[in-house]
Amino acid sequence: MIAYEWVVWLILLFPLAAFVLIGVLGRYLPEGGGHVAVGAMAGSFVLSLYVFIQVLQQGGLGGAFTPQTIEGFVWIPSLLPENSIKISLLIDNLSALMLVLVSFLCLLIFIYSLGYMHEEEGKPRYYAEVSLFATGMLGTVSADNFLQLLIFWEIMGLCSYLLIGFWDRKPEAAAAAKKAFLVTRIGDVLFLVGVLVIWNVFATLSFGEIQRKMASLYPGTLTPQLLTLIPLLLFGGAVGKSAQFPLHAWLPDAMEGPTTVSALIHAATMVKAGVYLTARAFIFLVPLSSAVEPPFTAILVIAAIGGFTTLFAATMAVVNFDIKRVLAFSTISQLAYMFLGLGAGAYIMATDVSRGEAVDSAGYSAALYHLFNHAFFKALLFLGAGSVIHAVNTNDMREMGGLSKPLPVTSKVMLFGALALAGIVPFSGFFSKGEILSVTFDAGSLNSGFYLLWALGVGTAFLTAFYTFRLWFMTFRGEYRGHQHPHESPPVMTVPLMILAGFTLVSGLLAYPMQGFGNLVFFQRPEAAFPLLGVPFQHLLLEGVSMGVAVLGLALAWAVYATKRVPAERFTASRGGAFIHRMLTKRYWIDDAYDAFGRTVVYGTARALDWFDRRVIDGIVNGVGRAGVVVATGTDRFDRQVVDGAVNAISLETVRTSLRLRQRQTGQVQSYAWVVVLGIVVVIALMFGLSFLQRWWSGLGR
Amino acid sequence: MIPLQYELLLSAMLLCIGLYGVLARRNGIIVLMSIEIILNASILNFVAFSSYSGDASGQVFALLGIAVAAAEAAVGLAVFLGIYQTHGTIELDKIRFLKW
Amino acid sequence: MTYILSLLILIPLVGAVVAWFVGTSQRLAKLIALGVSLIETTLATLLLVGFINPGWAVFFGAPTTTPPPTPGAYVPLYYMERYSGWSQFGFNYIVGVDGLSVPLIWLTTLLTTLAIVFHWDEENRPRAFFGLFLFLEMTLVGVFMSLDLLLFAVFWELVIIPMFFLIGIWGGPNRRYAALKFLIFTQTGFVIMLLSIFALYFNSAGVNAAVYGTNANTLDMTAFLHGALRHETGTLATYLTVGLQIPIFAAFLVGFLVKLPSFPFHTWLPDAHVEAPTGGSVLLAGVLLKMGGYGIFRINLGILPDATKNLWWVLAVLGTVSMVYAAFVCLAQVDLKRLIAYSSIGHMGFVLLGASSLTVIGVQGGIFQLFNHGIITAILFMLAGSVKHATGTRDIPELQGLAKVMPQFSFVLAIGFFASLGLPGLNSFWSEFMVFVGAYGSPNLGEMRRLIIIPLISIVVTAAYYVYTMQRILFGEVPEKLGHSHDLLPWERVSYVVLVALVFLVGFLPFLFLGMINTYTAGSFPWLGGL
Amino acid sequence: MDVDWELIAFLVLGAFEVIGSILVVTNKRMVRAAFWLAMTLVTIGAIYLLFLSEFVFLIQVIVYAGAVPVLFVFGIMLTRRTIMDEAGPEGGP
Repeated sequence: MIAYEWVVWLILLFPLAAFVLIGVLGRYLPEGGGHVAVGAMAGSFVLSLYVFIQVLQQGGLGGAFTPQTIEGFVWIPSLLPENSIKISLLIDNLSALMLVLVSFLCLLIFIYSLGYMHEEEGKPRYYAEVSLFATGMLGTVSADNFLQLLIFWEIMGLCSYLLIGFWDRKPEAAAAAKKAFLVTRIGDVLFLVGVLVIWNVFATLSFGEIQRKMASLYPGTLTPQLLTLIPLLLFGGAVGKSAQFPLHAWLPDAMEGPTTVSALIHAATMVKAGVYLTARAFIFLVPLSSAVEPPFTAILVIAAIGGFTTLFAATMAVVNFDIKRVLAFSTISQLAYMFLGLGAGAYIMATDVSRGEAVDSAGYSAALYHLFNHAFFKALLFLGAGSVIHAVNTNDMREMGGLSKPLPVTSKVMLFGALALAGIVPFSGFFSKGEILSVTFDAGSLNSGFYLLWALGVGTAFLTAFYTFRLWFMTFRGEYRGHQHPHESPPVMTVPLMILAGFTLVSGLLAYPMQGFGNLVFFQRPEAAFPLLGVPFQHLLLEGVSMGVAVLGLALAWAVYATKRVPAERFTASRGGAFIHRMLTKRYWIDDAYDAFGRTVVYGTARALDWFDRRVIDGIVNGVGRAGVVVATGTDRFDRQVVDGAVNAISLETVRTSLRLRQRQTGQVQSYAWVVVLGIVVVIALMFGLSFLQRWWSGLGR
Repeated sequence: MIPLQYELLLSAMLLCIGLYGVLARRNGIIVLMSIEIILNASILNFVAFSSYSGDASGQVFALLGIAVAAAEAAVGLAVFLGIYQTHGTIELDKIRFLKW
Repeated sequence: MTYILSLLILIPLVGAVVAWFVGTSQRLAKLIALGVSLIETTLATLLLVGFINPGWAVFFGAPTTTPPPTPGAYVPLYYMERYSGWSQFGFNYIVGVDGLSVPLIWLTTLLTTLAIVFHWDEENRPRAFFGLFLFLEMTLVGVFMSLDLLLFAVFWELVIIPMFFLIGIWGGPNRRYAALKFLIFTQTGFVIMLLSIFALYFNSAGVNAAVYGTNANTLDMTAFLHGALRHETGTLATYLTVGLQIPIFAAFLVGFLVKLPSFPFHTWLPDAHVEAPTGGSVLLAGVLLKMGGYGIFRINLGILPDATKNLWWVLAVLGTVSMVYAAFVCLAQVDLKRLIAYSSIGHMGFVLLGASSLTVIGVQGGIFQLFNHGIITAILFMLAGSVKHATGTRDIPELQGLAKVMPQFSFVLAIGFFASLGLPGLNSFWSEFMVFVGAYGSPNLGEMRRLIIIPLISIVVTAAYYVYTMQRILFGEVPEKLGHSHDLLPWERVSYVVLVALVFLVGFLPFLFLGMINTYTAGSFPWLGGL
Repeated sequence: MDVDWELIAFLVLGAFEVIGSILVVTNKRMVRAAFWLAMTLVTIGAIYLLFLSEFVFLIQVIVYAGAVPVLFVFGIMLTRRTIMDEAGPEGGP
């Protein structure tokens, strides 16, 4: 139990309050309300740490903290209270860890922003939006049910949209923002369908309830197809948010936003939400009951998309000259590692469950471990890149070079980040990446497809080291090729960088005091992701391989970009090489294809339907109207000429007759009286005559 | 008992005399008087039939007829007075309101 | 204060007359109109508060749960006034409100007030203008309150009149065409609907006898509502037969679909909106369209449940087609107001889809969508009015970079657009989500429930056209001629603040309104399936 | 032979009646006509008595014989400048 559980609400409410405050009064606050945002975030961080420590204390290392739901109010009431949808927070090991991670990174990046955004216009907007974003991310990782997760997830999407389009005068920024929103929206719709299906199957959306009901509903209401479909739909959302193939196209363009935004949203936190969601989807992937057949197909799809995207994105990073885009592609690639790890881990765990064996959650832990590490070093790299851009006022690496002299701090911290990303021991990336790859290799013994994915992962490790150091060498080594006078950033920016650099070194080793990262994220059984110690020799060998290729990649980058002994032009000069280069620069033409699809198919459909609406439907309406007018004209003519003609004729004749009759009207009472008398006489005569006739007739008949 | 035929004959004679007055005389007041005679002829019929059939409702009708006749005479005279005041005459052949 | 309902009808009527005859100057007319509509809104708010939480009800007492004449039948939260039995042929004055009508009545009064505020600078014949607004308010409130078929029809018909004049006199250049089209469409729908009313009347004696013990034809809607309810719960054996219900259902549906409007009957809407003055558009989209949805829930589902069980697929198909079709058509629009008008058609498709699902949550979602769309579309049409006022054009290609020149406008626009595309955390998300949950969980669909993906396409396309529009309007460099566009006017700001606050409020605390809607749905339609 | 006095009375009264009414419609002098009218009305009242309808007789005498001729006289008086003259355009008596 968490003492003072309302504290957990405050973690969310601090940044929300900052958002409201800055949104309303930002113009009147110093630094556009930046200090307010930082203060709120610091509060959130402290409280998150408090919650995290409590979780650790009660769970202990390797022990179990009972997941705790903190009830809020009802959102959608229902006559059956258990069917109501509530807002409530879930605190378990994973969410507590994520809360700390997110609030810490947000805090650092907000502080960094104070320096980076100092000269920008529209600071209130910036700080309001990032505060809202922080609320969204904190809410996402602490949500108790899928609907709440979806809501905060979408709030993040909104903030991402707004922040990518922060420089609203740049048309590229507007286009990128639109692209980001729409592409992730496709994933969100899949996620939404997933939520619909879950609700209709389980009549609840809360993680714990679902897990409890799982075994009793299978295979009746919860058919095997549905069990496969649900995690795939959720993964669809994750694909959109984490920019995996085929919905990866938005992330590189999203670099149009401020660098801090790229660091925060598009590297450290929001894109991780997809991984987090997939981790939550483990309740479907690994049902923890041998009566339920795990959805191996869904697991394989997740792993395959992860494995494919990791190499796919890494290749595109190799040719890019925009310092931020290289990092963006690298982010996609690293996220794909996490999905690969989750997939492979889920496969192993699911097999264990179906065989009734003890569950080995190494893959799960490894993926989240990588998430943890990656958040630090990628944030570091982005912020370092921001510092560089701040100094040279360009994103293009061709106009940089030799910056290690004017930017000593930045270059050193970037080196730390690069080493971590490349996976060189003892930096953090090494531990988690190696772990993921060895788990994938292990899974190969269950399904040989994982060997292929492992090979892709190893190839990526090579490419990662290569492009990372390509970036570092191009930026900090050689001669300066730009025209500015670069200078080091102010301390408000460098201090967060140094803190992060420290973490890239430490966070990997953090697993040792905890006896394995698995103790932190704790899925079902505390299987340690226990780097390098006490593991089979095979694992050491595998990690050695992954580091070996990384060193190879580093060496190649050094050869090509630092010493220029192997000029890159030699590769691009050949025909095949030129084609590959072009293909990679064009990003496999996928963006073009999407654009073309949007322009022709979607917009074409829209135009066609618009035409249909205006011409056909409205045409029919107007045609009916016009036909009505024609009919009306016809009836009008008929009315005037035939009906009215008849009427007029009758009246004319009447007038003529009456004129004649009028002469008979003397106006004298007595002449009228004569007529009356005559009439009476006639009537009497008729009566008598008729009765006489009748009598006569009956007389005849008789 | 007086035979019914006699009574009917008397009534018919009165009717004819009254009718003559209505149709032939031009003086409005005389015409009104003639109408009174016609009315009396019909009232006579009511009374006679009532007496023959032993049913009192004929007398009731007779009373009603008398009342109407009196009222009619009053109204008629009033109308002629009005006409006289506007036109200065009650000669029926000079009055042509009915001519359109 | 048991006369609150009649008072709600009477006040705007009196106000209309007073504004018309006493409002000798523009200033006086609008002050009178504002005052009257504020009184009306206050009363409606008090009514609403009683429904949100019966403990908060002041002045009027808490709503009762069972209306007096029928013991046994559970009808949710209710205020009712009835004066019946004085007519030879079954006409009664019965007004009542429940969880379905209260949100709509409140919305009507609120939007009327805001529309009057928004037109604070109206110079063209202000007396008639503001008088017509109040008159329109009276008729709309009457429609949502009437529980007698004839009364309902009378108010339904009366609504057309002020709207016709608002479009026809204060409208844009092509206003005559638009007004006429509006009139003919709605009138045709009304006439078809009237046939059903007659049909119901001539078959009502049995129902009346069973419910109220009077063997005479009646137009009393409550007799039918109770009859249907008791028939469905099994306590009343004979009710209108299915063979009779189906044609009545169909004819009512045509009337409601025209008003809603749904796919094949929708073309009057864009024209009417493009030509109507802003306040007219606000009420047209915000409240008038809701009459169709209200009718579907009150009459088609409430009175004719057996036919609904047979013909739900008509609603489902039309709803789906409306959603997808309108979303695509929006993408191709150039005129901002036309775009918003088409988006209304799409959003009303949700109502149809929700009603067709025949699940409690879907129907709730449909009703909630009526309310939410009323708020959002009011914002959007006001925005279209503001941008026209400020820049002189509504054509999307001519607008650019407004985020720099008109920051407040841009802020409201973003909120309106995001709310309209169903962003979670804003009000419309809840209703759309519930509709989808209901539609997916609909017991009718069975294996076909995977078709839910078709209406879901519209979500993506909706997002696409809104985001695309924002990209074109808000972003980019400011063209020369837009450089001096003024931002929101003070009175416009008032309207926006209220509505935007409502968007957030309902988005964060949807249970405020869902509570009464849920009570209504679960109490009135116990035969619905789903979770 | 049994003399039917009723019949005789009826015949006498009928004769008076007919003659009186002929005088009414033919008389040029209107005042005289009015007096003859009064006479016929009284006579016809007597005939009612013969038919055993005394109440009708009473009313006839009161209303007709009393009031109506007076009314006529007043009418004549008001439409003629001189009461006794017959100044009709019919050309004198």
